[in-house]
Amino acid sequence: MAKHETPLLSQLETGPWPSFVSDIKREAESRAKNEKGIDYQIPVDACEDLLGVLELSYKHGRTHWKHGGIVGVFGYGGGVIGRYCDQPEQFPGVAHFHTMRVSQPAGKFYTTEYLKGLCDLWEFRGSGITNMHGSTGDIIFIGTTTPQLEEVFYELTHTFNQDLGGSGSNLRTPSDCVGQARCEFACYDTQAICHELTNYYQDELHRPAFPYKFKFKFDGCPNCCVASIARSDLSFIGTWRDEIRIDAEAVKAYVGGELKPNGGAHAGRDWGAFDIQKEVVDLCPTKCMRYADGKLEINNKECTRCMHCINVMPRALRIGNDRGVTILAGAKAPILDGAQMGTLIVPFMKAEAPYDDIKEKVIEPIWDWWMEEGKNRERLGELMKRQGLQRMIEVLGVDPDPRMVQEPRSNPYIFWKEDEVEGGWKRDINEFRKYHKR
Amino acid sequence: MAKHETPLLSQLETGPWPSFVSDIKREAESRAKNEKGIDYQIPVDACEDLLGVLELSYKHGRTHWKHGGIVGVFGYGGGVIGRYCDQPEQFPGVAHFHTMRVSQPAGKFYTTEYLKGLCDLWEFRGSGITNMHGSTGDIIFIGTTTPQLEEVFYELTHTFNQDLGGSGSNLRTPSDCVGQARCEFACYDTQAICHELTNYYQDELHRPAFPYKFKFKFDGCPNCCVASIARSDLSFIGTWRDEIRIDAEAVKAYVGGELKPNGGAHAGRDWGAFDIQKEVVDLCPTKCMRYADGKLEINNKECTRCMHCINVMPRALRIGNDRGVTILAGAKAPILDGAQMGTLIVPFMKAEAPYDDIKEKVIEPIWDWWMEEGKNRERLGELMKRQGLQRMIEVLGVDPDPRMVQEPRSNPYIFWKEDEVEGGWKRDINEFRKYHKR
Amino acid sequence: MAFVSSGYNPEKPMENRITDIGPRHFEEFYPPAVKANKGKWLYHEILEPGVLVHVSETGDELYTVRTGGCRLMSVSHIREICEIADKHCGGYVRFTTRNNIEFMVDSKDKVKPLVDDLMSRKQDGGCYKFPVGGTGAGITNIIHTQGWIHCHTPATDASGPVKATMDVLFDDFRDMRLPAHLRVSLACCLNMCGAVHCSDIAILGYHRKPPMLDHEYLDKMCEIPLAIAACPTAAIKPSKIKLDNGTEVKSVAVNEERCMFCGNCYTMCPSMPLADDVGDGIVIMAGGKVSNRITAPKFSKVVVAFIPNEPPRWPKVTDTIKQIVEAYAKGANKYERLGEWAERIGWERFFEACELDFTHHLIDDFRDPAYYTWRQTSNFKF
Amino acid sequence: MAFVSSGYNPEKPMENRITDIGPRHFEEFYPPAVKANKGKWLYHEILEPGVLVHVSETGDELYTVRTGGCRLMSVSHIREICEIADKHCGGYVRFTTRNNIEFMVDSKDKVKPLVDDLMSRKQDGGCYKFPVGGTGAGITNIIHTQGWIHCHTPATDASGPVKATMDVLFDDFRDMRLPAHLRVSLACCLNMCGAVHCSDIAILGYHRKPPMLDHEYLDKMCEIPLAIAACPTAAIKPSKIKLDNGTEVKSVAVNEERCMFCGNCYTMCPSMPLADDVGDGIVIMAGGKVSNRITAPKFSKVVVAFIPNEPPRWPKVTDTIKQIVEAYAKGANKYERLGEWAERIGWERFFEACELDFTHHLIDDFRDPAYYTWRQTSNFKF
Repeated sequence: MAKHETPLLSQLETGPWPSFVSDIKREAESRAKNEKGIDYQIPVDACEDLLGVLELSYKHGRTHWKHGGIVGVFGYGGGVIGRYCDQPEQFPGVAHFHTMRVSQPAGKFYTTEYLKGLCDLWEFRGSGITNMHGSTGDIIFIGTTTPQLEEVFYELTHTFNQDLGGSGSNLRTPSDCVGQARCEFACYDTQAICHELTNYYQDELHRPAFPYKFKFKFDGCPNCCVASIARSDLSFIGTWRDEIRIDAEAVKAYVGGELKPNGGAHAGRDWGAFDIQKEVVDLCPTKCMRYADGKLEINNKECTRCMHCINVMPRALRIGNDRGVTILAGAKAPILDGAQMGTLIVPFMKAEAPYDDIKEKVIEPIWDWWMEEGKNRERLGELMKRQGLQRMIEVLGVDPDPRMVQEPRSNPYIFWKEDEVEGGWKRDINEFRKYHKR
Repeated sequence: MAKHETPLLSQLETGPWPSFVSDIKREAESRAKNEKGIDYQIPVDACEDLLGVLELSYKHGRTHWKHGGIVGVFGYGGGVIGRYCDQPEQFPGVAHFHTMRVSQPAGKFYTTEYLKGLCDLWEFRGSGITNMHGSTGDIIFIGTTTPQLEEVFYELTHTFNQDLGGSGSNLRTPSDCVGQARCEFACYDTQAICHELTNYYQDELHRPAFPYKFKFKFDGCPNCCVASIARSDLSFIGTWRDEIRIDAEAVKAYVGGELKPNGGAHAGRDWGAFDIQKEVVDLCPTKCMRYADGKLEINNKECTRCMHCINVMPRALRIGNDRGVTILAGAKAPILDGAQMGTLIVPFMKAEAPYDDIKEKVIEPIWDWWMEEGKNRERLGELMKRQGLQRMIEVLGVDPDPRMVQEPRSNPYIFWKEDEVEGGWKRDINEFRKYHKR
Repeated sequence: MAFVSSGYNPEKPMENRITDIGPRHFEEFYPPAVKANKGKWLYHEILEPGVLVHVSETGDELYTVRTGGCRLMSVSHIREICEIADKHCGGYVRFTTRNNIEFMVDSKDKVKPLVDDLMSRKQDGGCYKFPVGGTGAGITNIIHTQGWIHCHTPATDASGPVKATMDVLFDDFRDMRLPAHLRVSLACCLNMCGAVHCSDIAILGYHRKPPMLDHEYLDKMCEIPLAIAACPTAAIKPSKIKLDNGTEVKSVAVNEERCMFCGNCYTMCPSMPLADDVGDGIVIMAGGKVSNRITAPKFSKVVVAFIPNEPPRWPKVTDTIKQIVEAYAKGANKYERLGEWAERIGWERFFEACELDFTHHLIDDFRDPAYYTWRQTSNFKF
Repeated sequence: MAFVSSGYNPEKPMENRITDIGPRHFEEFYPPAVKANKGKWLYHEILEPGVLVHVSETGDELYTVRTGGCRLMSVSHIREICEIADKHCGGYVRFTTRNNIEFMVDSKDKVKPLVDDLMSRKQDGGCYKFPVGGTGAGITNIIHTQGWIHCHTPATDASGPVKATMDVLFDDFRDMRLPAHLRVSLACCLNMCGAVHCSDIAILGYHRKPPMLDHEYLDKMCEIPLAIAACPTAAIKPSKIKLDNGTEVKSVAVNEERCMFCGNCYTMCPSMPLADDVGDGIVIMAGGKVSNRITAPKFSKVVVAFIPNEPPRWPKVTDTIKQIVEAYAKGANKYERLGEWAERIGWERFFEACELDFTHHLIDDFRDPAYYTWRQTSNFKF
């Protein structure tokens, strides 16, 4: 018997897609039954009250959660987000209901052994409700009380060799695409760099010292499956400088219909026979390809590595061998000042362990600048907008490169500096007036 | 014998392009000789001093002209621009050297009789130096003294039936392309509307009552030969709503090579045989054309009337019959706030005398708004930026139309108004707190 | 319940403390076939919706079965995932960026039993627990945020609209009939956790009423200068208020005309709540993408300025999305993303094709760059 | 000289005054063939560079011979134009928007004598008076402003650089070998009279030193609030200055770091001159257009941030322009405007092809929209 009536939520228990309502009810039931005889460290009816407060929101059309207070674990400034219900008498099981962020492994592969351990821990010391995973990438434990925070952290570190993730004005838990672990397009080892930088910058991740949040994301190729270009202050996108490798036989097999274009991604509709001219050559944004007499040629010099041809014919076309990353900076969601995509700041850099160039020539100079000049709650992208891409180029100590812009400025409002102008700016009006009367 | 040495300027008397230096010297010589015995009303050596002051600028790398004072003709606030030399002792012939703007005829056709009359007048009462024409379109008389302003104006109006043009914060002299007078692309009579609006709004043209300057320009078609879209506060661009007229025989003649593409504009290089697929169909921005079996088809519904196909094959393709204008607003050069192109505010309107709709539904509501709300020296485009395109739509009293935007907003920062939101904005915090504790 | 210590001693927090160890090393969690073939993958193929094979230079094959997941999941559900992974996959499993669950097997004969097992599992109400799909030119799981289940600033729920939308789009989760993949995302407020601003279709929670001012508590609960600084349009200024009881308190005043309801002030100051049952609702955006394929990444555009919250199933939202998806399926070329389609045909045609009204709210009026979204050419379609 | 009255009586300015009559009616000035065929033109053809024929529905033909004109011209020169028009064209002539002169005749046999006459006329130094050309896929006359000959705010001369540039580009005025027409414009300061901001190649006069402050006179000669308000970057504020003689005057102070040398303050206040022999010079912009053909109109982009003034012939300016024209001629497709070419090959290739340096000054840093010019994709060419 459910503790709260949930007539509105129950309408979300039909239809084909998995129902989160059914799932929470299942957990509520499991806790109520407690077949394993667990000594729950937070209220046993937490899930029932969670459904109850959500039903109330469905009725009121408004949330019933309040701002978090300052809660956390000793020595860390992030990883825990305080959360309180605004109807604690009605829903005591979720009156205090804090979130913990658990740093996910790069690539998000898991053993069941590990996952089951986390489940046991969170069932025991929390609500049993999670996000697999949160928007930034962490495993999210939803709902526990303040006294349990240190306990969960202690067990995570001691039993699971596992740390918390980031929150607040610090480095947020970096994340990556599946990469070379299971993708032929990956131009570098996204998991390796993601893990290395996460661990190398643990201090920045746990102890907020930045003006605002900061995100790294690692995309193995320009397909951008982790959306780094839209979501991270520093976006690492795999690329290559040499030639696309062509398997001429496989090209023939695509043209002949033996291989399905785009790995069979369009199999749900009859699009007609594959037409390499129309589907590959004509769609190339730089028109650097030619197909004639059964042979595909690529003018690699003019290629912008957009991935389309490779996506369409993965068995015939492969990424080049001289690989690295393109680095873009400053992406962010609309708050405060409108959304920004990442801006290209490094056309190419090798991405090999221990990543010294990336750390010392890119990340750390940028952090130094941002920590020095960034205002409170100013994202890197906003600082870039405020001080200009030129300033970023100075910070990086690189030469300006037309690859950093889509087009040169159309306004001629150039802010020359005094030392760039012959003779400087100091002039004598009286000297001028000798030649130019008032 | 020249009055001033001009070693620098003289270097501009070689090379193939007409030399303005040679031309001014010719005028200087003509005045010095005065074969017709003219009683010059300004200094006879004005042209010599003009060369002298220009030579000095070539030496100093700086202009020697000063701001104009307030000079003009009685009852007008524009049409005359005061100009004084900052070295009057050295160049007394151009010490006072004001510009007069003479309103050009629409289309800039002239009889020699009329031009010769103007020449006589300006030789007698001015420097004999002109611009044919100034940037806005007027005939520019360069260089006369204050006492001559009324005299020139009197002779212009009495002898030549000719008025001054605009300057200052008023309607500037409207201008137009050659239009139907000599162009098969013109979708309306640019000269007729240019002349009508110039005369209908004489008061606005002569008596500055606007926040800043205001320009009309009339382009007969989207080729925009008078650059209205870049240069005028209200840009009128000819267009049509029905179908491009196709002469199938002429299409064949282009394909067959009997007719030269683009009216022979590319004759200076061997571009190879005309390829209608490559040069017309494939370059169509909407891909609404098809050429097959010797026949050209246009899906006119998808055409954006960009003129390319018509430009390439003027004998085969002609503008439609249901013609009018697209109206764009707010173009301006960079000063102050960066350049603006005109923004589309009226997708289509008929342009037929007496142009009541254009006057009453477009021009006058916009002026009322701008005069009411525009700040000092704020161009229409800046007001549009400041108050938004929505406000312009309200001013015009039309429905918002996706044709007015290139794309919808990508930020969701919508400024809802209180009366658009159910229940308005007044709320009781205590009522809210009944359901949401602090 | 009795408090059970983990071993942590609150008196001596530094005793035996372990910190700064980061996440577990990824290699511990790689399935053997991944470990053996990492960096050697030659190509992949989608065998059927939800089932991929990756083939290595070594000749090894790795079969992946992708199933939809609720981002929000209970430990019971995770244990069931583990049970399946133990049974079929040697105890390994993976999650994707879009909250899908991937079960991997190393030979083709293991695929069907796995798929059958997954599709056979249903919740009490009849929903699939592990629907197989979300690959190729179809619709995969909706990235989303917390909504009313756990967030303090949302203007709508997250899991509810997502469930309702995925029910409506379920056939396209299970199929690959679209011109290209279509990414749907939801953010319950403008903070937009997740790349909602660059999605083919974005569902965005949005407030439409300026903050209420809890004057009596404002100065006690908030740092007024931070609340003022938080406003992107400088609509908030300090003020002094005389309460009903006659005492004068420091507070703020809001220029409501300049408010665009972003909620930043509320993030900084709990005494400025915005939420309202009829003020809040959903904005639909369309045409964004993050991939660099063919064209550069694009921001999503606002195509429906407001739809009221209609819990529990948000029918107007799901109808609108379905309309857009069907128009796209019908109109776009093969490989063309939704935004590329809209740009090719022109946004004036997009609104026609999707049968959506173009309203004045869709015209950008936020800051200088708004101007660049207006049409500055005579090229348009009647 | 003795004052000769026009009839105007300064004592009674309103006596017999005629005002508000506007320009002469265009129809008075139409050549007969224009009057007869207006609105009936069927098509046109360029017979040779500078010579067009327009053919009417009525069968009438109108031949136009286009010649370059200096926008700046003396009455002697205009009389010579009239003499030619009287001799060949029945007393009619036309000027174009780009300061060309058009002589029209109504039959083909009149063309050659007219062209021969025009090309035979030379100035004393050997320059053509009336070079025939400026049509089709070539370079026509340069739109320009006044410069040092008559303007108070210029940062360069106008007529001089135009003459020097047209001498260098003369072959392309006389020919039609380019991929499309190429429009060159010059503005001697940022006020940019003429559509310089939307030209294939723009020559722009530019200051690089902040205004000098003539404190002693500033308050007498200027309205200080207007000077302050004129600054687009809010770099000017009121100040009080103690002169050498000890008197304190009202004046202004300029935050030089925030000055981008637009000269707006000087336009409002003559006591703030900017002009400087080494500070002033020329910016080269490229890639703009006003036509809607194929693509929307485009703004020109800054491709060379500064070239010093080198009167009388500005060789670095003309060399740079020549370089751009030749690279364009070599690289662009038929019908492709310069800006369309740059966008197709990418601006990184444009700088290579034109052998121009890409400097930090070319990166936009003016206001919010600057951000949209930065590269927000991984798609670029090495």
